[in-house]
Amino acid sequence: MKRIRIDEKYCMGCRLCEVHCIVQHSKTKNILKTYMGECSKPAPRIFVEEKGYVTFALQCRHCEDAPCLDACMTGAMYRDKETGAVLCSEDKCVGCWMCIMVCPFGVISRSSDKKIASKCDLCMGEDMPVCVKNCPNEALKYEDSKD
Amino acid sequence: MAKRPTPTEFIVERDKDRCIACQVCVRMCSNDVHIYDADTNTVTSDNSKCVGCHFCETLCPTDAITIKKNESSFKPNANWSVSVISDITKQAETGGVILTGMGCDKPYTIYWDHILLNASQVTNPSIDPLREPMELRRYIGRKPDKIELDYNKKGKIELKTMLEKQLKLEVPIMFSAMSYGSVSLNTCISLAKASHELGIFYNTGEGGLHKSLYKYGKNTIIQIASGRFGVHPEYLRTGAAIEIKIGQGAKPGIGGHLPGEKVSKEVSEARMIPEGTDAISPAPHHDIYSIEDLRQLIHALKEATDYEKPVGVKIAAVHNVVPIASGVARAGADYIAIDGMRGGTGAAPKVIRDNVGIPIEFAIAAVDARLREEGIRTKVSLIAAGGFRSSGDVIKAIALGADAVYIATSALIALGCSQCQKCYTGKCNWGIATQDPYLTKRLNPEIGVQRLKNLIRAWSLEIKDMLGGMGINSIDSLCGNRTHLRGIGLSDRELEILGIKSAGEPQ
Amino acid sequence: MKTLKTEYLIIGNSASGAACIEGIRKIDKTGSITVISDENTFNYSRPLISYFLAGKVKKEEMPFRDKKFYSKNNVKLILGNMAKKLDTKKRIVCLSHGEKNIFNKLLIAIGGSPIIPEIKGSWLDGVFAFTTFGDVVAIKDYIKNHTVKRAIVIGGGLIGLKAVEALIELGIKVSIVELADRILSTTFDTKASEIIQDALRKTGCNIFSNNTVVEILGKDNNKKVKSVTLKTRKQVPADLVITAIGVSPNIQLVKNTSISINKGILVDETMQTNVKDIYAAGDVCEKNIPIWPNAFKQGRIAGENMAGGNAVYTGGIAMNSVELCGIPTISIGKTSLEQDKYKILEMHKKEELIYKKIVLENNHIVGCIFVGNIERAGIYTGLIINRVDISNVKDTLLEEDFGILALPEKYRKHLVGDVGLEV
Amino acid sequence: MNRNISKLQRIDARDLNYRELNRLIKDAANEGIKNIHLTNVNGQRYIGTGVNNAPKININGVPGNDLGAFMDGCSINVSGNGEDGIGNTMNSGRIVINGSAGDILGYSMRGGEIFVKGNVGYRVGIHMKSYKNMYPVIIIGGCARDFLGEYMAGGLLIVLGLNRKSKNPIVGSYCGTGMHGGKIFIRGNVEPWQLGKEVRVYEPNKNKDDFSLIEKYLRQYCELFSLDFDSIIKTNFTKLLPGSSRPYGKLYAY
Amino acid sequence: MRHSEQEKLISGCSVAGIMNESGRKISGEAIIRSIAVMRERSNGLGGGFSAYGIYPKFKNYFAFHMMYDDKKAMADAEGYLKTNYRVVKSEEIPTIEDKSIKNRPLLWRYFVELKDKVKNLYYDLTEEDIVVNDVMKINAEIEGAFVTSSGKNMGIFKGIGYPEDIGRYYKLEEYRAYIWIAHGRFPTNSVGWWGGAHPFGLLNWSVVHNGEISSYGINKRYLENFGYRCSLFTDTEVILYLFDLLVRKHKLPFDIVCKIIDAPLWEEIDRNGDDEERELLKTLRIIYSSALINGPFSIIISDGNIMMGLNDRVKLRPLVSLKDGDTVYMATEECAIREVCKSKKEIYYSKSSEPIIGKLKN
Repeated sequence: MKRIRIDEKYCMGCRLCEVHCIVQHSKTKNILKTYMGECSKPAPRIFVEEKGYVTFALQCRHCEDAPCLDACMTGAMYRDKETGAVLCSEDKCVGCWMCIMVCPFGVISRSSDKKIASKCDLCMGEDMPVCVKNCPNEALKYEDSKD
Repeated sequence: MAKRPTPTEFIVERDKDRCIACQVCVRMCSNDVHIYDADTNTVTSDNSKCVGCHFCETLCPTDAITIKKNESSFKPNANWSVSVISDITKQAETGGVILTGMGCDKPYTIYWDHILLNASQVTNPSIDPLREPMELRRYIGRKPDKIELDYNKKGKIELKTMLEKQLKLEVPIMFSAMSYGSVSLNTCISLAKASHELGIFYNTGEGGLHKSLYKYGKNTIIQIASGRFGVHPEYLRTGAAIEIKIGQGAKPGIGGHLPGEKVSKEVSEARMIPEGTDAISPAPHHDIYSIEDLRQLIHALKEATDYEKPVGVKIAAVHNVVPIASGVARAGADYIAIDGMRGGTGAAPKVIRDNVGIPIEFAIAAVDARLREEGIRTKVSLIAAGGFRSSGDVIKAIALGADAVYIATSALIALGCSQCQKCYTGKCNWGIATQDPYLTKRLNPEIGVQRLKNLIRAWSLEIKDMLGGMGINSIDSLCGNRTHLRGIGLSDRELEILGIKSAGEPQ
Repeated sequence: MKTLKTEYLIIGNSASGAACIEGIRKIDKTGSITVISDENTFNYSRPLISYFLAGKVKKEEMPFRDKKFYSKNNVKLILGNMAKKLDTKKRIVCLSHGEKNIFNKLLIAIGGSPIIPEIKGSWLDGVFAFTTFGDVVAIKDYIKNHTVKRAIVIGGGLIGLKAVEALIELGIKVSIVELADRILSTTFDTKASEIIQDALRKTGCNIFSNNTVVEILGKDNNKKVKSVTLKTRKQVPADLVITAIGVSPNIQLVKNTSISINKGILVDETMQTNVKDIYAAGDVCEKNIPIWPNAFKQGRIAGENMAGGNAVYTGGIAMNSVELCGIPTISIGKTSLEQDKYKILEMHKKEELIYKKIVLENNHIVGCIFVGNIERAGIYTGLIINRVDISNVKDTLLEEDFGILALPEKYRKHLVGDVGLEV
Repeated sequence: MNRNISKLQRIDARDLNYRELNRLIKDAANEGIKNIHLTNVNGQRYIGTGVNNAPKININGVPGNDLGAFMDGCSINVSGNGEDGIGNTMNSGRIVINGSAGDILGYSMRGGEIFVKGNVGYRVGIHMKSYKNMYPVIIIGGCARDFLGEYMAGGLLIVLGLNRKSKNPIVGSYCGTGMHGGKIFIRGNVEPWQLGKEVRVYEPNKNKDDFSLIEKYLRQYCELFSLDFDSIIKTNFTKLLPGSSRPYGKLYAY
Repeated sequence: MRHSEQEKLISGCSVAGIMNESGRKISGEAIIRSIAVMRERSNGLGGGFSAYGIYPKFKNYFAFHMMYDDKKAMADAEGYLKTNYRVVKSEEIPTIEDKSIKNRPLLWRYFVELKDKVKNLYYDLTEEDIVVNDVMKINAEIEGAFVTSSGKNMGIFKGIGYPEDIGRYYKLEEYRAYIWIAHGRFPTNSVGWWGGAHPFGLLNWSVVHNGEISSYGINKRYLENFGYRCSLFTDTEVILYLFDLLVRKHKLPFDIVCKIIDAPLWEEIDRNGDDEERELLKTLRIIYSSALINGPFSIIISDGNIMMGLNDRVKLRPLVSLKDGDTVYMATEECAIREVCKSKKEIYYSKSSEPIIGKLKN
């Protein structure tokens, strides 16, 4: 199963991943429209952290033993059978934020309209998550995980 | 003293209709050109800080940025150009030497562009390198004039010649000296690993050897320069060859200062000097003031390494390069690397870079000719360096007489360098000529290695194509084979020095 | 009389029960599983009842596992049937309908029952508990069929407040009666409580703190609720009364068996009771913190162990996430301790209704409160659960950009170094 | 284990060229011989270079240039004078010259000690540098010529000026020019014209650290050459330090 | 075999000199041994010796040592010589048979005196001036002929090879001289030209040089002002001509000449407390700025009376010396002296710009 590997050493902190994540999860998937046209652009599902010269972009790790899955009382958070990815079903989420509370990575956030949880979906449907595809320094890689 | 404004060199053009204020440019510019205003959610620029490295342009996700040369300037004046006036202004303010980075950019004739290659027609078949063998392997090192054979009791031939240590190059291209310190460790790792995978060599410059690079020792030419940085027994043992650096094409005759702020912990360990102190390379080696002193150092190094490694000498292409090269050969060097005036540098006084030395084309042609005349060309290998831009330049240099070439600037361009010439500031946005950890990580060696390998692969393919066209299937047959070269637009004198005929002249 | 034999018997079909199925199936793909539930719905998310009440969630959206869940996991589901008797020696559970179930491994996950205060008039129509789907369906019906303009919620804890919020959503004016000096007194500190109180008051909600209901008064032949009398003798009119003062473990089934109990069932760290092969999970257990994630996790651990695994429950901490009046809040661990041995870090932006508090004990975080801004709160949960020494980052804990990067490198690498979480 | 350790090997260097001589030295060292005694040395270069196992090498005669170049750990004792380039880029070990030595002694030396009883020539101690626990030390009993300690980046240089005629300056001109690290101690005074632009003059004796630093090496030196430490240390020393670790920081325009 | 004009050939080297100040003569054996020790410093492409006091029978005649590429060159040169000079003796310079010595030119020597009519013709020139002009002319204009030395009671013996081989080739152990100067050459290229070896000679001057003269271009043009023709393709010849110009023509004492070619740094001059001396040094520098020799060098030069060793201004080349009684030794390396001088006396390490002088008594 493919997962995003973070190579902290080579993250430049440019946040292009963030930009592309936002665009990918927007209505139009058009960068200009997303930023300049759509009334509210989606929240990024990738978190670029920066401390001194170290930066890295973190998104859902799709944990094998995912606390968010346990915590989700509606079953909105589920594991995709095919890819093993932890996904959030927008229809089912009621915004109780249990998932936010238990995710040790802090990579689930409230959606831009604050109604439901928003998290990395590995850009389902794309060959490669857009953060990985657009990382100019290959600090993110989409690789088969060890297991 | 108050800074007097000089025209900004570049203008950052930002297409307001495309700028999404994502601030990638703001975050990525080490020169603080881009400024984000949170109140208006807009990004503006301070053009005066732009060095024209184009990093922001490359990253901008909406192509909203274009970096343009500022055409507005003082009144046009053929003599007093903007750069001349700017330099004078800077010097009037600081009393300092004008520094620059990378190779000479003055519009001197590039002789490579005045040399044409041959191809077979009718009388001699050209070769299709895709399907037929095409050899690019070269050996660098001292070679005897003749082989010594013996016959054993059974009458079987036995080889008596003990060939001295040679460097085996799968492609006659190597990465020229760039020190760790002047370039980042990731640059060094890229060069080292690529060399390892390509079966060629890279050169440490005077940067010593970082512990993570020891594993590439078999593909490393270690350099000994005047500052002797990082030179210790382990260093000498690790390299495949030792190169005494006498001069550098970009700055013949002068030394260098790696400023203390670039001497990070890691750099300090590789160079074996305390962190944060200047690394000063004197102009000369203080143990070499004459040719016999060079011989002394060559043999000291051979003695120190039990005669197990080739010892080469790198000199800058200067007016007297011919006798100097001859002397170097006689002093016992196993190879001579000649660096032409268009060779790069991390930092050099601009006046030196742009006015001292001669182009590699003349140097390599003249030296090869003289060594042949003196009957010592076969003993020593010649490596040409200094501004090789393409496989075309490479193959012409080899035809003029080089055994192999050193490339550095083109390797850096492969790694991202855009020739902004600001290496000496240590703020290289591409993560190449910097030790700032925020910047160095921008060069991911995994990408770097691949790009370098791609470059060399591409050039190799082209060289094979050109060789095939000439009906040659081994680079051995091209080395020094000037019959395949013709000059165009050159004076008789230039043709004579290059040792080639004019276009239109038959064999 | 039917007698069924099953490898795994699970009594209870809420978080622990469902998680137990997943736990078992993680290891044992084939062993027979039977689930018994006294409720008629095949599963639903208990915390969702307030959303259902408010009409935000439809009935069919209540389940947290879809219908295929049981068939896919090859589970026999017995609904509307209650476990009446447990014979721990023979390993038999008798159901209210008379069936007997012989099991090899048993999980008791029958949760808790609402604590109904002994108040005069609590038998009146219009007085409800707020624990099960049934409760909410009943409340909904009641509202539909009666004119309900004012409601009293007894108990200003989280469940009570979720009820309050649902009622407000339905346009009902709500009063809260709380025994303590403020609402949410067990989960929040004063400041956080006040933020929520202020917000509730703005919506027209009355809060009677330091107060209790001493009597519920009726009308229409004393059948339906009319008003309540508070401790302070104040009369508060109400068309609906909801009691939400907590739950207590359902230990009826195990009373008089060899299973050790106190207030709840006693279990070890593998979730096993003192009787081999009999497990318990969720609110039925002693000293459990009655929250969904804990119940779920316990259920899964019990399931894994029942199937021969060796999972360990390291203990849950109190944590709650709830959005009230549009203000998201999260509280984790010890939050309202003011003794000397704790160091308190606070950030309060009054205008923005943002409040953050971190409680430290010997360079470890033991609790936090987030009100208004809850982004990345889970990082702190992780630090609490993993008992990470944060002495080096103490000063940055409340900074805007505090993140994984700020954490001790070892912990960071532990979290991020590999794909996924290996805690 | 190795029975050779205490064994002394004598090598007559007469009519041997340097390569032959050094091969013999290296072979002996590789066998584990710890004491090598060379006689009739006259002009053979690179003695001690590339020699393993750090033997003691005693030299009778005049060893040629680059004595102990790149040397690592050997201990060399020269009965008389040495020539140019002694201890070139030396890593560790000790070279003792009982006479005088030529130019460029200790160039770029990173560790070890060079003790010269007599005078030394031009450009001694150029670009010496210390690194971590490697600390190069040169002590000169007599006088030094111009460019002493040029570009010095670390380590310790001591010039004693013993048996000096008053008209001979203890050091030549441009002493410490380009110096950006390390310490030079000169027994006696130096005039401003003798010094490079980049050095500053200090009085050392008040500083206890200086005294103990000098003492540490000078005692060894005195013991080697049977000199009286107390009478030598009595004279005032001049201490030279670099004015800046960035001597050329202001050389360039922005 | 000579190389194109304008090119100076660079060489590194070893030098050695032995002089007996009392005029007592020494066999060439010593100097051969002395220079041989420093074999590492040469590369077999040049060695040579000058010897003073070797032709006592002909001490009043100019001794022309000549090299010819071929018989024609010899005929041309002899024809030219005979027009101006009376040749009292001409002979082939004796050598041993040695196959290892390559590209041997024809080696001849002539003992000559100027014809009176020539002296009269150039009445405003000294005999020496005329000789200098003729040497210049032969070297520059007669194809294949080269004047190796042209002094009295002295001669230069040089060629391509290691110096000790060249010495043996010329059988120098059979000569006896009170001054011997030797050179081992390490040219940066192989000019198979014997004339390129050191010493270079003119009249009684002979000089050996180790180093490279960076000021060569201006020294050469300066000398050309005074009629010297630098045709030997070596930077060393300018040293020779400068001494000839300054000592013989400008009549300057040796120590003053040293202050010209090795002028003190302005800093030193400015520091000089002696007003007169400072003015002298300043004037010398101003007038003779083009005669300053820059770049690394150590030389040994002699005119038959004095043997002087000299270093450049910042002592970029090695030179040591030793005086044992009335014998003066100079060499690049101490070992060269120790090889032939058994005295335990201390070696003297030259300072920059400091002339080391051996002087013939009376």
